[in-house]
Order: sequence, then structure tokens, then C-alpha cells
Amino acid sequence: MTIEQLLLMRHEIMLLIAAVIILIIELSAGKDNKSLMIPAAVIIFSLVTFIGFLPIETGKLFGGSYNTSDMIILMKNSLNIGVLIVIIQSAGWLKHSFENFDNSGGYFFIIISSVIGMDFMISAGDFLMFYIGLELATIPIAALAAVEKMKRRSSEAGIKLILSAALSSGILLFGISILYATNGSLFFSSLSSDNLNSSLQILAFIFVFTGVAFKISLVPFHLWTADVYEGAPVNISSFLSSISKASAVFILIILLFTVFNSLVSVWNTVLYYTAVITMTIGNLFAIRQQNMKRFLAFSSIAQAGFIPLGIIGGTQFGISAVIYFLLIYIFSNLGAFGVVSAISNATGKENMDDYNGLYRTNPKLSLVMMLSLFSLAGIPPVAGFFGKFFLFTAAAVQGYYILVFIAVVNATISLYYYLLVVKAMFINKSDSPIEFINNDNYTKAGLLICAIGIIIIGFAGIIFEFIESASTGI
Amino acid sequence: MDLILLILVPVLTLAALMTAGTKAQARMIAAAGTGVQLVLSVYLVIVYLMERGSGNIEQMLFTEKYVWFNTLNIYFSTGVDGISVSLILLTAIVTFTGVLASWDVDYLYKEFFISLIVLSTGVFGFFISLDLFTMFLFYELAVIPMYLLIGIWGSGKKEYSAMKLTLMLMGASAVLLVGLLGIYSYSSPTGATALTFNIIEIANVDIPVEAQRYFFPMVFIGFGVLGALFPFHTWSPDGHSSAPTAVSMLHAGVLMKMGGYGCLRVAMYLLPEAANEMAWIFIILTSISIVYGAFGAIVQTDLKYINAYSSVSHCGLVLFAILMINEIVMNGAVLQMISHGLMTALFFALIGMIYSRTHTRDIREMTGIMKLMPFLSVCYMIAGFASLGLPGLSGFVAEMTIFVGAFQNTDIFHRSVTILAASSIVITAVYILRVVAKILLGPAGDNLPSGIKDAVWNEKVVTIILIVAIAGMGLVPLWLSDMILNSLGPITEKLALIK
Amino acid sequence: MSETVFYILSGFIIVFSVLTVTSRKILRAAVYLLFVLLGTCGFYFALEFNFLAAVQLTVYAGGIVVIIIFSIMLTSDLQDKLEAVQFRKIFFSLLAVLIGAAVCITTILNHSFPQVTDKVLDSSMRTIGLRLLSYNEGGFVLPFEVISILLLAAIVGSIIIAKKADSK
Amino acid sequence: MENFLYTLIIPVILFFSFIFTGLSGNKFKPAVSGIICTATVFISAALSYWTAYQYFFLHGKVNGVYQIINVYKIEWLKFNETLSIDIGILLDPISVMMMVVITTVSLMVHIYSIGYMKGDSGYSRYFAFLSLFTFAMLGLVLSVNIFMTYMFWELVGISSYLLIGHYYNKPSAVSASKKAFIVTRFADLGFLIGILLLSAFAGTFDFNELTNPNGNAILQSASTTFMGLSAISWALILIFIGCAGKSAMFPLHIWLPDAMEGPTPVSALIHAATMVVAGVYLIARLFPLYVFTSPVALEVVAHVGAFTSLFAAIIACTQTDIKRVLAFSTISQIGYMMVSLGVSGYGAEEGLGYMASMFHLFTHAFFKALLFLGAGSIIHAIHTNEIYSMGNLRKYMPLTHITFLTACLAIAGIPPLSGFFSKDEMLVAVMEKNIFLFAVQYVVAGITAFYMFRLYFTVFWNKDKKYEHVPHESPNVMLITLIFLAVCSALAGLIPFSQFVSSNGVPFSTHIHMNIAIPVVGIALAGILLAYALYKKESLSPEKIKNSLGVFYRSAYRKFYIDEIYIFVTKKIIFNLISVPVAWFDRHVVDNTMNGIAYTTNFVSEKIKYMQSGQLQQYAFIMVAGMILIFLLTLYLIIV
Amino acid sequence: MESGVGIQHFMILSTLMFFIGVYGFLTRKNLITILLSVELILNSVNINFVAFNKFLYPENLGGHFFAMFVIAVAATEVSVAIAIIISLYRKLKMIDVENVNEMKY
Repeated sequence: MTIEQLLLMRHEIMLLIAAVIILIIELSAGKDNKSLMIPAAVIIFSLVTFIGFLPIETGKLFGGSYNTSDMIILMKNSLNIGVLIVIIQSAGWLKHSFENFDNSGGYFFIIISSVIGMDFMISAGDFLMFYIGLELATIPIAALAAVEKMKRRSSEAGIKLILSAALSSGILLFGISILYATNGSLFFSSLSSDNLNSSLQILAFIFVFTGVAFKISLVPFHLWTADVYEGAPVNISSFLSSISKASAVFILIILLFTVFNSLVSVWNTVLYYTAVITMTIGNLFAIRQQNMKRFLAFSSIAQAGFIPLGIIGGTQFGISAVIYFLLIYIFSNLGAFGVVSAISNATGKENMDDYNGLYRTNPKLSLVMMLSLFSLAGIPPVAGFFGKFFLFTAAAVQGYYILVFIAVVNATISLYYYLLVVKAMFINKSDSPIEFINNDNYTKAGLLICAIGIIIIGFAGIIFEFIESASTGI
Repeated sequence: MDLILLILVPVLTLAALMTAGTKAQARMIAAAGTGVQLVLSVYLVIVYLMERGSGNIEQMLFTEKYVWFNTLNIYFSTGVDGISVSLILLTAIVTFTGVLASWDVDYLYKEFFISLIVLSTGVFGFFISLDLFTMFLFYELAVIPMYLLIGIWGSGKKEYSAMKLTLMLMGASAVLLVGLLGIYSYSSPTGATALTFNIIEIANVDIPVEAQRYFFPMVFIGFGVLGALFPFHTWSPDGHSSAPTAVSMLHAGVLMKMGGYGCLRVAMYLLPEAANEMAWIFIILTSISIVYGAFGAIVQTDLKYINAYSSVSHCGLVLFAILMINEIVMNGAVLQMISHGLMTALFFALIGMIYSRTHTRDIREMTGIMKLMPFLSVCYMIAGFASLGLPGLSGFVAEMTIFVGAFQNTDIFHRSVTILAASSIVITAVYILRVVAKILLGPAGDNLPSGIKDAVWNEKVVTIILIVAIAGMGLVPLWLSDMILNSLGPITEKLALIK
Repeated sequence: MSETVFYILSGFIIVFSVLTVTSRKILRAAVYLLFVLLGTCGFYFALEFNFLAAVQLTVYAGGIVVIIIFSIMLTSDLQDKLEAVQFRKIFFSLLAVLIGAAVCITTILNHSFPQVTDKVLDSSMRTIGLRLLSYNEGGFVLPFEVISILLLAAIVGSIIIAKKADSK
Repeated sequence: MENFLYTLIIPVILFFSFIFTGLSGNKFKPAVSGIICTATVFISAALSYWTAYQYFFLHGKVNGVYQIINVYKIEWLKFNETLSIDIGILLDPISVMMMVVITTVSLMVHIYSIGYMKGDSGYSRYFAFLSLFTFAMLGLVLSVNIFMTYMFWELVGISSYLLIGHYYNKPSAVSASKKAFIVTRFADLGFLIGILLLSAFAGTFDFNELTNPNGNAILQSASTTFMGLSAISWALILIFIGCAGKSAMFPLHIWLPDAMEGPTPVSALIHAATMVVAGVYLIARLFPLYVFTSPVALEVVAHVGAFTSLFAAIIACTQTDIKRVLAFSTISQIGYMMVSLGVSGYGAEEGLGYMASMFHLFTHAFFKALLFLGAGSIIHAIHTNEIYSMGNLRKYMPLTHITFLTACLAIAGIPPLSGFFSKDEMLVAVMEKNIFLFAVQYVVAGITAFYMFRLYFTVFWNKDKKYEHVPHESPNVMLITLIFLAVCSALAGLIPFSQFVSSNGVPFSTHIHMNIAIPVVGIALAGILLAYALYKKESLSPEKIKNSLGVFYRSAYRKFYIDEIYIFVTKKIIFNLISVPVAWFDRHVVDNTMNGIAYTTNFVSEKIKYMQSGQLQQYAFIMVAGMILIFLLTLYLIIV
Repeated sequence: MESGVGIQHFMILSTLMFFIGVYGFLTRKNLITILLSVELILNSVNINFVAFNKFLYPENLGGHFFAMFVIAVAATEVSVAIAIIISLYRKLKMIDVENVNEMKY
């Protein structure tokens, strides 16, 4: 094995280096001299993100445990962009209190290692790497969710996350073990060449599906989502809701199209019904939320319900639509969470009522929020429209008209609650609106990136073309 | 002419508006932008007529294709025929007058004009699109600023109305979307070519009739809700009554026309078999719309509600006409769209102007305002006459074309509903004259604020432009009607082949 | 492995598993878990996975259970008995679990597994060591490395949480 | 053939005068508007006389038949190859005749109004609308295309609306104008549907083709039947409904008496001489169609006309408002014309009724205009409409008196005034066809004389009443018109009308039928004597007669409660039984259904919130249960 | 192997153990006892892997290594979970799962 071969793992290696540098800075910098940490993290991660985009060979490593393809690289790059935004947005929160600031090194380290886990998970060629990547992506984040020690909610979020995750990974493992029993191999390639169709394998599929669906928070495996998002620090919620969810979708796609490709009729049916209830339940809950984080949590559940529309047809176009959707979703969701985080850091206010009259005092924040919400709702000309439209197209072309119908009806319901927020910001009047918030440059930059992304991605047909051409790996 | 200009000008206006500092600047920029747009639209009509005059018989003129999403075969393809040209002109007129009518918006003026122009961009884009995708995109783009416009600058129970309007229209667009995607997925039944959203290409394809039966109602209802199809019209009275003046103008004047246009261009044109088969269902619904809206208008006491119900009735006539499936009546449908667009814009403009003076829209609280503001009252009367179909004004041309055309259908069903629809002109007269008698005529009321002044310059410009347009269409309709008629050929041919 | 050994061990494991999840004294539950782990360890020995059995003993029984017991002692009064669980909760959980188990077991019994091959298992320390550090097919160096990151991250995470809140 | 293109000026100049006066509004002194409008009407009138001269005496007749001349025709709105609305000018005997009548009366009314409306705040508006009306009316009679007729028909309606509502501060005027418009509008719906039906069968809107006895429209009609009548009959009956609305035939007459709320000259122009006869004119215009395709429709016309004439005449006897008496008289006279048309055949002598009807239309225009203008003169003097507040006015207003008397005699049919000739022809025509209708018309002739002279005696004779100020004769500008019209009323009957107008354009000659003329004059004189006895001599007490007639009188006085029926229908049925429920239905059923969807969503949302209880174990339970559910579904229900 | 004990025996054993663990997860009141149940679940999986490795696919050591890594992951999971539990305990002074419900609906 040569160095060149090793460089196929560029994403992971870069991240690893980044993590190590962060650790070194953390250890070398004095206790009172950590101001370097945030700019360093931002710069390093920007580099990592940038390098990720350089052209690279694809191939297999470690006897097939690790493999890359154009699509996988694309997925990783999408994640990187999202993580970069999260990192930039975290600055405000880290500076917010000394305690957080003190933890910034650990915070960045954990975020980055979690991304390493996701990257390995996506690149995994066998179930072992998949499993370890998954755990690496989850367990440290649970610690971060509980990081705000002064807040009871934070700890509650942490314990809910880690225990639910433990249960779900137990279920997942049980499924993997059954697969192993029926086939004898843990490699995706070997499993996919085998014709899985016995009941036991279906059983195994459902175990595995449950484990992954838990991460995507598909109904009925979604219940942890709202509580965790509400309790955890905003940036962790945004990380979980966008990056973590996106990575789980990516691996779900990979699993469905490699390992379980012979069970296509089963997983089509399962996805069909989960999609329907996920959208519906997510929407129904989102309607009556007051807390913005909780609101966004349910909204993200509802959004997750749209994803199966692209997968269900099993076409290359569908897959690219899903990736495209997720890319847009990352930007939109991070935009919304970014605003919530900026406001929460400055004032501690997280309720929708507090947003009344926001536009008069903070027009830019309101605009970014509106853009993000419209994008989530799928309103043109912002990108969300294109993402949703292509998902619907993918399903419709395969003849799932009823599913598309249910989905668009749900999209309308979701518009209702997104508009409630818009209403609060733009229409409602408040006696004591949130004062003008003078955001630091990190927050501004983070929101700006989101806003630009939300506007550009939809219009630039080339981005979709690129995704389409890259997602031939399956 | 490059049609993309029609999108570009509003976008540039938007950009300029962002930089505007003062109210005077903002409104000047908006007026200038929409003014340029109006000039462009007039120019478009002229070059269109010249092009046709020089013997160009292409279905669509000035077509352009910009590739957008290559994989899905999505192009930003534009092109116009007589129908869209006339509706573009209508839009430009109404937008321009709408901007002038909101000259005195004080609260968040910049945002107001931005939303207004976003809305108009959507409408222009919708009318020049030849691609279902962009059409749908612009459709939604036009609907969503409505929410803010009504919610922020509206009056009365604006939040409820804004939400209701937005949700019903977006719900409709949801149904529509399924229909459009259905059309898309059947746009290449043999699989020989790639699936396409292009209207002209789809028109050359025979979509299986079983599929049409599913998608026709979806598309028709989807667009029909915007055209106030019974029983999905209830957003209209509330929405109109809560909206600020310019928004009511644009909405009733232009946005509702998108419904009719969509039904004609997509539902009827692309799904002809189902259109022929299922028209009767919707004819019944639209007949109800027509009569029901008119009767509903009789008892209302709020000026805007009256006009909103009247719009239900008149727009019902548009859809009704589209469903009667022949050249004459479809021509009438388009004429009615334009006519209704102009006169309802005039109505709402006037109602806004009157409201800003009397601070009430309740007809029971106003009498004899003819004495107080003769100019506005006379204009209101003219609008009323146009609405009840006075010859020499636009309403007559449109309605008569519709009735004559509808009567060309020989069976008893079509004829009886035509008679039913025609009876609405009497009811229209009843509610129009009721309002005129109640508020304009009679002794001057003493419960109105003192010191009421008549129209100021911008208001005069608004009303005069609209009245000139209404009268112009009413007096010399032939060029317009011919322009539309010549473009209806492909649609009616396709429908007639099936018949 | 003889049937007798299997049934004894599995009986042992099942009984203590049930006790683990039903005992109303926490410490006892932890100890029952330890017995379960030991029983499992017995299986590993019986199946000739000596190394794994050792890992099980040291990591699981020696590490995890000890941490758990420490934390129990930290957080609970050992004399306390846990409150009795609501009947409703027991009923529904039991129902779900029984149905689940029934479905799984029926499916398992209906499944015909591949014939047992005559290949011989080689679980010597040498093989394990080689495989663990091999980067070819069948090698496990990558997971081995990645799990080190996981451990590091977990440590960092735990430290962040466990640090005294008021460091200032 | 002579170029008649200049006739285009006749209506168009009026339109421009309307636009000019209307837009310039109050920029000029009011008098200027009046003069401008009068001048334009004068030009029109002069041109129409010239046209009439040219048409009747020089160029109109070819081979002894008056030709139909399409002076001008452009396509205004094209529906398809055959159907289009054309705008143009059609000259034939009746249109030329109408043109003369309209411009003449209009000119008189304009001149009269200069004096009558002096000092009115809406002076220039008034003249603008008068011009508009005259324009519309000319357009109506000159139209080449039935749809063009319909257009101007509507325009006439609207200008009538505007003029009736001239005193828009008066609520009664406002509601009268509204009523007039809506009732005629309702009738117009019939007209419209009639046109539609007609076009569907005839395939054209063009009068030339529609009324050509050898044209397709007539030859190929009557194929389809509906409810026992041919479709074309239905179309013609529907068109007649439109005519009935405009011409105030029973039961659509109710707007006309109320329309008297307008300024009196307007009543003279619109509601006596011109607009109300548009219905008659239209039937005359479509006469070949009626005769050849649908005798049934003509019978309907005749019977409705007869009934209306009797009905209105009876009511006229009881009214006390001078203008209302005249209004009912108008209704009655138009009924006459309708009867005469309805019994007519096609041809020269065959079409006597047609000719007589037009003749009566012609003479009636003059004497009825005169009556109204005279009444206006009286009202101008004493500011009331109530005849019992008047008396002995001959002393104060001698010229008005003389002219009014002339008109009364003319309408009563006393020779040699114009009404005698036309009425005589009509009765002859009716006599030939239908003896029953003749009887009715004969009686009506008597009643007519009676109520006219009731009016005359009450107003001009008897004792002085208390006047606010001494009544004075009207200004000269008004008197001139009275005198001119009186001369016309007196002499118009001497015109050999049948030489000019006939149903097929072939002139013929007529003579006085003594066997009918004498009884008719007799009954008219009887009516006058009765009126004399009752209201001049008061030898018989009108009160007693009223009392003895009891219910009948009261119901006649209340116009047989037709108004009440209408109010019942509109208020109770349309408003309360349809509109209010529709509005309620809209708000409560349709709207609540839509809202209900939203409420249901919210309700469900509230109900299922307990799923998210915050209990970790419940979450886990749902997760496991969900997983097991998927097991069961996939393993046992869907796949297996 | 030479006896009648087959792969299905082991699978039934592990399935039972798995569901016993799930049962514990669903019913135990104390957070730490829930953690114990999770360990039961993981342990059942390990039994599976080992047994399959031994009985079905002795030629590779996939199951064996998988089980080893599961043990390692279980250790990290437990450590983080216990850290969180203790931090929660500091605030609540108790670790009853039914009290961890501040956020709901």
C-alpha cells in the first residue's frame, strides 16, 4: 500500500490532521489564551473543505473496507460545507459564555471527529466500518449535547440522545448479525451480489433500517429528535438536524442500493409508508410548536419525510435529487438555525412570540430567516423549491402519484407553520421586540453563506448537473 | 423582441429598489421600472402585430430557449402568442397603475414595492413561459408575496385572510403540481424522446386518455382555484377585502388571470380528450360560480366584498368560457380576462381611494359622495358600467363573445347553462346599481369626515389610464380579438380533433 | 460443545438476564449483569474464541461493570429498592417484546442456514494479531485505527461534561 | 346610387358633442354646453331632413321599391367567418323616418331644455347625456346588425338611466333610475338570448340577411322545435320580451311611470317619443322574420299589446300625477302600435298594420312629446305634478293651453289632427284581422279620450288653486318648441305615410275608412264628454264614481299592484330567499369547510401531542413497536 | 459442533436475550439500569456474531472481530452515558428516567 493509495482517504486524513491541530492548539495554548482557537478552527476547516473539492482518484482500500466514488466524494464535500457553516456559526455560541469558550477546543475536536465518523461511514465497504463510523458520528455528539452543564435541558437532551442511540445501534447490530448469519460476509459488495430474499433477511433489513431511520428521524423512530434539539445547544441541534441527518440519508441510500438491492420491493413499500407518516406527523407536531428549536426539529422531521420520494423510484435521477435536496436542506436549515442561534445567544429568547416585530429591529436576520423558511417550504425562487420539485418529479416519473400528492399536500401544511414564523417577524407587532443585535463577524459570515447558498443553488442548473453526473456510482 | 427583457426589467427594478433610501426614491424607482415595463409591453404588442402582419404563422413568436436543468430537459423557454401578449399588456398596465395607486404607502414602503414587483415578475414570467416547470415556478413566485403584502399592509382581519389566501392557493398549486408532473411523466409515451416540460412539444404527443382523466381535474382545479372556481373561491372575498389597494388590483386584475390562462394553456391544450370528456363537471361548477358570485354580491355591505364576489362571478365566466370549447368562446374567455382585469383593477383602485378619504368601506355609511368627490364617483360609475357590460366598454365585448360562442354548442345542456350564465348580467346590474345608488347618489352624507378632497394627480393618472384602456378595448376590440383568435387555432384544433 | 453445556450456560444466561431487568435493587442488577457476561464468556471459551473471551472478561466484566457499579454507588442509595413499575408499562412492553421475539424466532426457525462448512476455525493469537494489523482483505487495521479516534473523542467528550462546571 | 356617406355624421357628431361636453365639464359656462349640444343636434336634424329628402324623393326608390341601403359597414368585432358585429348605417324607410323623428324631437327637447333647465346645477351634464342618448338612439335605428342594435339598445338604456337619475340628490329619482335600468336589463336578457338563438339558427347577425324574405335565415329556419314551438319562434318571442321591456309592455311596464322622476324634457324625449318605441321599431325591423317564420310570435305581440293598451288606459284614468297619466297613456299608445304590428301581414296592402303602426309611432312622437313638454311647462310654472293642485291654468298660460289642447285632441283621435289618421289606419288593420282585438282597441280609444280630457279639464279649467306664486307663461325658448310641435301634431297626419313606409318597401295608397272612422271619433267624443261632465261641470261627482267602483278603482289607482308584486319578488325572493341564503351558505358552509380542514388539522395536532410525552421509554416503546409493526406488515401482510 | 447444538439454538438464545434487554430498556426506572439493558442487547449481538463465525463461516474471523469492536464501542458508549448521567445527577439529585421529561409535546 502506497502513500498515493492512502491519499484516496484524503477527506478523512485532512479531517484527522485538522483534529490533531486543534488538539495541539488546545493543549499548547494557555488557559486564558484561547482566543486563537476559533479563527484557527475556521481557517483549518475552510482549508479542509477547499481541499476536499480538488479532483481526486476514486478506488478501494483496505481490501474493500473503504471505498470512494464520485458520489461519495460529493456527499463528503456536501457534509464538509455544512460543517464549515456550523463551525462558523458556533463562534457566537462559544464566545457567549466563558465556560463554552473554555471548551472550544474539545468542541471543535468532537465535531471534527464526528465528521470523520460520518466520512468513514459513507465510505464504508463493510458493516464493521459502517458501524464504527456510525458510532463515532453519534456518541461524541451526545456528549456535546449535554455540554451546557448549567442547563438541565441540555443534560436531558444528552441522555435521551445517547440512550436512544444505544438502543437503535443495538437494533442495528442485531440486524447486521442476522445478515452475517445468512451470508457470511460483512462486505457490501458480497452482500449485494447475493440474492437476499428470505424472510430472515427481510427481518435483518428491517433491523438495519430501524437503526438508520433513527438517525434520519423517520417516524416512528423520530421521537428523540424534538427533545434533543430543544435541549441541546443550538449549534449542536443544527449539526444533528442537518449534517448528521444528511450523512444518515447518504448511507441509507448506499445500503439500499448495494446491500438490499434485491429487496427493492420490500424497501419501496416500507419507505412509502414511512414517508407518508413522517411528513404528516412531523407537520402535525410542528404546527403547534412555540419553541423555535423544537419547531425546527419537527420541521426537520417533516423534511425527512420527503427524502424517500427520491429514493423510492430507485433511479439515478432520484438519487441525485435526494443529494441535491439535502445540500439545499443543509443550507436552509443551517440558515434558520443560525438565526435562532444568533438571537438565542444575544437574548436567550427562543420562542416564536419573542420574534414578534423582529423585522423592524433586525431586518437582516429576519430576511435570512425568511429565505431559509421559504426554502424549507419549497417556495420559489429560493433553492428549496428546486429541491422539492425534483424529488417530486423523481417520484412522479416512477408513477407514485398518490405519494406525490400526499407530499405536496404536506408541503402546503408545512408552509402554514413556516408562514407563522414569517408572520411573527414581519406582521405581528410587539411592545418589546428583540433589540437590535450586533452580531459578530462569524455569525454574519455564516448567515451570509447560507443566504447565498439558498439563492444560488436553485438557479444554478450547473450544480444539479454536477450532482447528476457524479451520482453514477451506484 | 427579447422576451427575457420582461423578466430583466423587474429584476433590475428590484435591485434598484434595494438601494433606495427615501420613500420618494422608492416610489419613483418602482414607477419608473413598471413604466418601462409598460412601454416594453406596448412595444411587444406592436412588434407582435407587425410580425404577424408580415406573415409569420409560427404558433409562438420570439421564442428563446435557455438550457437550465439539462438532465430533466428543463429549459427556460419563452415565447408568446396573441393570448399571452394581450395578458402581458394587461399585467403591465395593472402593475403600473398599481404602483401609482400605492403612492402614499408609508409603512415599510421599500419592502412594499419590492414585494409588489416580485409579484409582477412572477406574473410576467408565467405568461412568457413555454415550459411547465418555469410556469409553475413563476406561478408560486407570484402567489407568495401576496402573503406579506396582505399581512403587513392589509386591513381588517388581514392575518387570517392572508393565511387563508396563501394556503388555499398553495394548496391548489400542490394539486396542480401533481397534475403537471403527471403530464411530464407521460410526455414521452413511446420513450423515443426524453421527457419534457415544454408545452409545445407535449402538445404534439398523445397522452393516454386514462392518464388524462386523472390529471385533467388536477390541473384544472389547480389553476381553477386561482380563478375562483366554486367551491374553492372563499379565499377571494377575504383576501381582497383585507389587501391593500394595489394588491387587490394586481390580484384580482392579474393574478386571477393566471388561473384562466393556465386552464386554457395547460389543462385544455395538453389534455384535450379528458377536457372534452370532463368539461361538463366543471361547466356546472363554473355556472354555479357565475350565478352564485353574483347573488353573493347583492347582499354584501363592504365595497371590497361586493367586488370580490363580482370577481368570482366574472372569473367564473372565464373558466366557463374556456370549457365551452370553441374558438369564439375561448376568444371570449381571454377577452374577459383582460376586460375583467382592467375593470376590477379600476374598481379596487377607486375603492382604495374612496376608503382613504371616508375611512369606511361600508356602503351603509356612505351616501352622496358624488357631491364630495365627483371625479372618483364618475370613474366608479364608469367602472360599474363596464362591469355590467355596457357597450363601448370592455365588459360588453368580452361577455358577448362568450355568450355568442357558448351558444354555438348545439346541445341543450350547453345552451341552458349559457342562458343561466347570461342571466348573471342582470344580477350584475342589480348589485352594481345598488352600490351606485347607495353610495354615489342621494343626498350627501353628513357622517363622513369633513374636508374630503377629490382625486389628486396620481389617482387621476391611475383611473384615466385604466378607463382609457377599458374604453379603448370596448370601442375598438377588433385588433385585440383578432390577435387572440389567431392564436387560438392550435388549441381549438387539438380539442376539435378529439371531438 | 455438548448440548448439556449449552443448555446449562444458556439457562444461566437467560435467568440472570431476566433478573437483571427485573431486580429492584440496582446493585444486584449490576451483579446479575456481570453473571450474564460471565456466562457469555463461557460460551466464547466453549467456541474456542479464547482471545475474545479474555477481552470480554477484562473489558466488559472488569471495566464496564466496574464503572457501572461505581456510578451506582455514586448516584444511588444501595439500600433503596426501585419503585415498582406500573402494570400498564409492563404489560405493553411485554406484549411488544413477546410479539417481537415470536416473530424473530419463527422466522429463524423457518430459515434454512447454509450447511456448516468443514473449514476449520483458526483463532489463534497469531492469526488475530496478523489480521488486526493487516490492511488487505480480511484485515482490520482500519477499524482498529478508527476506533481509537472514537475512544479519544469519547474521552474528550466525557471530560468536557465531567469537568467542574464553575471553573472560574 | 347617391352616396349617403354623410349620414355618418348624424350620429357621430352627437357622440363627439357628448365627449366634449362631458369631459370639459364645468370648464365652460353651463350655457355654452347647452348651445354646443343644441347646435350639434341641429346639424344632425338638418342632415337627417336632407337625408330623408334624398332617400324618399331622389335616390331611395328603385323600380318603385324603397331599397335597403347599407351606407357604411365595418366589422367591429369578429366572432367567426359568418358571425360578426358590424357597425354601420342602414337606410330604409323606417330608419330614415325614425331618424327624422329622433332628431326633430331631440332638437325640440334641446331647445326647450335651454329654458327649462336654466339654473340647474347639472346643466352641462344634462346636455351631455341628452347628446349621448340621441346618439345612442340614432345608432339603434340605423344599425345594420342585430348585435349593433343590441349595443345601442344598451347604451340607450344607460343614458336613460343617467337622465332619469339626473336629480341624483332625490332618493326617489335614484331608485326610479335604478328600477328602470334593471327592469329593462332583465328584458334585454331576453333580447340577448333571442339574438343568440337566432344566430345559432340563422348563422348571421346581419339585418340584410336576417330580414331578406328569400334569405337563408328565413327559408331554413323553423327546423328545430322546443316545447311545441319552433326554435325561431322562441327566439322571436324572447326578442319581443326585450322589446316589451324597452317599450313598457305589460308586465314589464312598471319602470316607465317611475321614470317620470327625471326632468320633464327627458320624459318627452325618451319616455314618450323615442326610446320607448324602440321595441316597436325593432319588431318592425325584424318584421319579415316574424311574419314568415313565426306567426305565433306575432300573435303574442298583438295580444300583449292589446292587453297592455287597455290595462294602461284604465290606470291612466285614476292617476293624479300629470306625468304619470301621460306615462300610462304612452304605454297604452305603444300597446296600440304593437297590436297593429301584430296583426299585420307582409306586403303593401297586406302590411297595412305595419304601416299604420309606424305611422302612429310617427305621429305619437310629436303629440306625446308636445304633451310632455306642455306638462313640463306647467310644472315649470307651478312646481308640482299633482293635477288636483292645478286649475284654471288657461288664464295664466294661454299658449301652453292651446298647444296642450291640440295634443289632447290629436291623441284622442279627433280629425283632422294627426292622431286621427294613424289611429284610423291601425284600427282598420286590426279590424281586418281580429275582431276581438278591434273591440279592445275601440274601447281603449274611448278611454284615451276620457283620461286625456280629464287631465285637460282639471288642469286648465276649473277654479284657481292656491299657488305659491302666480303662474307665468314659460320663456319663449320653450314656447317655440311647443308651437312647433303643435304644428307637427296637427299636420303630421296629412302626410301620405303609406307612400313612404310599407313592410316590403313598395309604396301604396290608403284612404279614410269611414265605417271605422266615424265610430271611433264617436267614442272619442263620448270620452271627452264624459270627462267634461265629470271634471269640468262636475255634474257627476268623480268621488261617487270612485266609491261605486270600489275595489276596482283602488286597484287601478295602485296600478293593479304590479309594483308590489315586483317588490315582493325582488325583495323577498331574490334578496331574502336567494341572495341572503347564498351569502350565508358561502360564509358558513363553503368557507367553514375550508376553515374546517384547518381546524381539523389543528385538532388532530393537539390530540396526538401525547405521543411526544417527554418519556424516553415511551419513545423507545414506540420505536420498538413501530419496528415490530413493520415486521408484521412486511412479513405477513404485504410480501407473503 | 459434534453435538446437536445448532446455529438456531444460539440464535434463539440471543434473540431472547435481545428482547429481554429491550424489555429492560422499556421498563426500568433507573437510568443506569437502562444502561444495563443496553449492555444485554449488545451482548446478545456478540453471541450471535461469535456463534455464526464459529458454526457457519469459520474460514474468516469477521464475526469475531466484529464482536471485539462491539465490546470496545460498548465501553465508549457506557463511559459517555455515565458521564452524562452523573452530570444530570448533579443537577437533579436523582436519575429516575421518568423525571427526565422537562421537554415534551
